[in-house]
Amino acid sequence: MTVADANLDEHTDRGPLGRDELAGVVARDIRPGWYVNLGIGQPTLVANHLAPDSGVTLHTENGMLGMGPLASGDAVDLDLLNAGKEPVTELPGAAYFHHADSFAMMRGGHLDLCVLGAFQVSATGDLANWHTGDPDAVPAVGGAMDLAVGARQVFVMMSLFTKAGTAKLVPSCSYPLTALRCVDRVYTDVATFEITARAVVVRETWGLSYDELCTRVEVPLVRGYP
Amino acid sequence: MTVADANLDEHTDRGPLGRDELAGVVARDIRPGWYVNLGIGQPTLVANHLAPDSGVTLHTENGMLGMGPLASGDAVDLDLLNAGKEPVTELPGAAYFHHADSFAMMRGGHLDLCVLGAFQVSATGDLANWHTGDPDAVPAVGGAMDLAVGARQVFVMMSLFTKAGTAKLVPSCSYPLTALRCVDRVYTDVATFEITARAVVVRETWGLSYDELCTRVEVPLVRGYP
Amino acid sequence: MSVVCDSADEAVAGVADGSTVLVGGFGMAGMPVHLIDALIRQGATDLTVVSNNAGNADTGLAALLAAGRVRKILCSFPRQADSWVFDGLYRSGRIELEVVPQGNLAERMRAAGAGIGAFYCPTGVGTMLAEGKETREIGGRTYVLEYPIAGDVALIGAHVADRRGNLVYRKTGRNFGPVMATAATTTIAEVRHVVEVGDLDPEAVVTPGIYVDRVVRVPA
Amino acid sequence: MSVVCDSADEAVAGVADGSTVLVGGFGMAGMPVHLIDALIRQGATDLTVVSNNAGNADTGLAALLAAGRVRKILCSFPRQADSWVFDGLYRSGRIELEVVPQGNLAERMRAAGAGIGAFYCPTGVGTMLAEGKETREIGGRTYVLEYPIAGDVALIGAHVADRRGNLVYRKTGRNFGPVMATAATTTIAEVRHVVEVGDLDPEAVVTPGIYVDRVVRVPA
Repeated sequence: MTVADANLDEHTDRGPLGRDELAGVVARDIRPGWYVNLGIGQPTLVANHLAPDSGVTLHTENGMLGMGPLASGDAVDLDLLNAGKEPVTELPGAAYFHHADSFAMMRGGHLDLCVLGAFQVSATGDLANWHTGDPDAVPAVGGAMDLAVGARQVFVMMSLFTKAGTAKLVPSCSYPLTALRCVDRVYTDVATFEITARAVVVRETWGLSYDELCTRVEVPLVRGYP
Repeated sequence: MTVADANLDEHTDRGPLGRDELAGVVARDIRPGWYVNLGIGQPTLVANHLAPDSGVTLHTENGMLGMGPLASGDAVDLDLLNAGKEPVTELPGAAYFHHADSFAMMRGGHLDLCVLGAFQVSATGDLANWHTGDPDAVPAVGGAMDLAVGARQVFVMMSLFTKAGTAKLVPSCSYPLTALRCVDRVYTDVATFEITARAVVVRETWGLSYDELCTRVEVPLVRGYP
Repeated sequence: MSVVCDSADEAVAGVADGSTVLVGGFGMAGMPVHLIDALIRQGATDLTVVSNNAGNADTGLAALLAAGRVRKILCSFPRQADSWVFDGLYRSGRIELEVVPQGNLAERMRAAGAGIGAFYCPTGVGTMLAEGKETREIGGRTYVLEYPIAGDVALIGAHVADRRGNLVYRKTGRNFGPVMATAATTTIAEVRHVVEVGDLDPEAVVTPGIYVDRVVRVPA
Repeated sequence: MSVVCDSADEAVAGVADGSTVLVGGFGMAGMPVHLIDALIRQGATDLTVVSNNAGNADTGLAALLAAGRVRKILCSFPRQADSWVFDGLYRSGRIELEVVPQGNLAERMRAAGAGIGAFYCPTGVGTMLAEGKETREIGGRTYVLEYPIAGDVALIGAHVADRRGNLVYRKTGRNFGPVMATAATTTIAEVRHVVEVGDLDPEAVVTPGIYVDRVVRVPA
C-alpha cells in the first residue's frame, strides 16, 4: 500500500530499495544540465540511471568533465581512469585538466552536485565517510573532504542501518568528520531525507511507515515538507 | 683609453653608451637557456641583441613563452601581442597560458631574469619604477611589482642621471617603491653596477672614470669585485 | 543544453545595476567588444568593473565609462596614451579606482574561482599598494594578505566555443578569460566560431563549459 | 638547449639523500614507473615522497618504499587493496605518514610553484586533519591556513615532449603532472614520444618547458 499525503510518500507495500533501485531514486533528482561528481562505490551506480540525453555531465576529480560509462574490451585505455582507478570512456564535449584545476572546480562551488557514500550523517548535515575511527586503521581521505566542502549540493547514499541495526542518521557523528553541515539530502534503502536548516524532513519511505521510521532513528524527523 | 684592472673596465676613451649599445651590454650577460622577461620600453631593445640561436626564451606576461620579434606587414596578428600591446611573432617551441598561470610563473621564481626600466634604484636594490609620486598622476602599476618580486634576477636598464644631472642610483628611493631589495644589477649609459648584500660594485664605466663616477653618485661604491 | 545565444543583447540580458563585471582582454586581444557594446545598450549602471586597463579611445570599455555606468574600476594599468575617458572621470572624482598589480588581479580572481578564502602574496610588500594590508612573515619572507575578487558577471572573448560552452582561445587572446570565467556567477563569452559538441579536442579545451553560461558568435 | 636525456638513469642522476620527491600519477595514468625504477637504482635514501597514493603491489613506488628509501610520505589515499608494502611499513612504525586531502595536496603544490606563501582553504575545517592548524573566519566561513609543498625533485609522466621540455599529456594521465612540474626545483619527465621544437601546438602545450629540466623517452 502506498500512502501519499501532501508531501510524503510511504511505500509500505514493498520492501526496502535494492542498491540499484536506490541509484535510480537518486538519478531521478538530478536535473538536466547539472555537472555532477559521483563518489567511489555505491554512488557510481547512479550513472547507469542517467539517460544519454539527460544533459548531465559527469566530473571525475582526477581531471575530467564528460566522463562516460566504464570501458570494457577494446575500449579500455589505461590513460583514461575514473577516481576509483577503473577504465572509463570519454563522451563528446569532454575536457581534461590537471588536479589543481579539478579541485579548484570542486572547491570553488562549480559542481552542482556530488553524491557520496557515508558511515554517518548528523541531523545538521555533518558527514562522516572517510575513517571509522579505528585507531589501527590506516587513514585515507582521498578527495572526500574536498567534494563535501565544495559541491553546491551534497547527496549521501547509504543503507540507513548498520548490520547491527543502528541508524547511521545520528544526532551527532561519532566517527571522524569529513565536513561540517554539508549534506543536503540522504538517500537510503528505507527512506530519503532532506536536511534543512531547521529540521530533517522525510520525503519518502520504502518497506516501513513514517511512524516506524521515527521509532528506529534517534534524530527528530518531520513528516514531508512543512 | 681603456683601463682594465682585475675586475673593473673603465672605458674613458669614448662617451656614454647609446640606448642600443646599452641593450647590447645587457644582452651580453644573458646566458643560453635562460627564460627572460623584457619590460616595456627600453628593455625591449635587448631582444635585438639576442642571436636567434642564443637559446634564450622570451616571456611576455600576457601569457606566452617563446615570443619572437615585433611583427610587421602580413605578420601582424592582433591576437598576438606583447606586454606593451604591440603585435609580435611566435617562435618554434612557444606556449600560451592564461594570466594566472603567467604570473604564477613569474611569482614562483621560474624566470631566470627580468630586465626593467627604473626611475630610481637604491643602494640596497630597492626599485622605484612605476610612479613618480606626483599626486596628480594617475597611478598605474601593470606587472612591474610582480616581475620585480618574482624573477630570480632583476636587471635594471636606465640612464644614470636625470636631465637635471642627479643620479638615479640613490642611498634610498624618494619615489614610491615597486619592490624592496630586488635589483641585482643596474645597467646605465655610463656604468654598470652589481648590487650585492654588502656593497654596490662598479663593473664597467663608459665616458668617465671610476673616480669621476664616485663624485657624481651619492651611494658608496666599490671598485670591481672585492 | 546549448548555451548559445542568438545575439549579444540576449547574452547580456539581466545584468543588474550594481553588479561587479569582470571584463577580459589585454589590448584588443580577447577583448569582448560586442558584449561591452551590448551592455551599454542593456543599461545596467552603478557597475564595478574589473579589467586590466580602463578603456582606450572612445569605444568598448571607454564608452561604458563615458556613459556613466561605472562607479568603480579595479585594474592594473588605467593610464594609457588614449585613456582620456577614464582620465577625465578620475581627475574629476567621478570614478573610484583601485590599482592592483597585474598578477594580484589574476590571482585574486583565481582565488574566487577556486574557493580560496585569502592568500599570502609577496607582490607589493613595502609599497604604497600594500598600505593598510595585513602582512605576515613566512619562512623569512614577508607576504601581504590578499582577498578574492569575484564577479557577478564575466564578459570575455574567446576563439571557438562548442554548444556546451567549452572554450578555446587564440594566442595571447587567452589572457584573463580563463580566470575570469571561473570567478563570476555568470560567464558570457563572445566567440568567432561555434562548433558542435564533440568538435573540440578535449585535450585542448582551455575553459570547460562548466564555467560558461552564455555564448554568442560575433563577426571575426 | 635540449633537455632530453639518453636514459632514465641519466635523468635521475644526482638526486640527493633527504630530498623531497614529488611523484605524479593517479592509478597507472601518468605514473613515472621508469623514473621510479631508476631512482631505486640511483640509491637516494631518506626521501620524503609526495604522491596521491602510497604505492601498489610490489612495483614502482611500492618498490621504492620496500627498498627502505622513504622516511615520510604525504598522500591523500595510502590505503588500497594492494598497498601491502606501505601498510606493513606504517604499522611497524617504519614510515611517517601525512594524510592530506587530495585537493589540498594539489593546491599546496600549486602554491609552491606560484610563489604563494600560504592560503586559507575551506577543506578539512572541523576535521581531525585540521587539528592544530590555524583557522580564520572570512566572510562568515571558516578556513584553515595551508602552507606550500615544494619538491626538490618531481618525477612525472607525460605523453609527448619536445626537446625543450614542453609537455603534452594524454587524458587523465595529466592529473598531478602539471602541478608538480611547477613545484619542484628539478622536474624530470618520462614521455612516450619526443618531437622536435616546433612540432607541438603552442595552444595545446600544458606544461611549458620552463618547468621541465630533464626528459627521457620510455617505451609506450
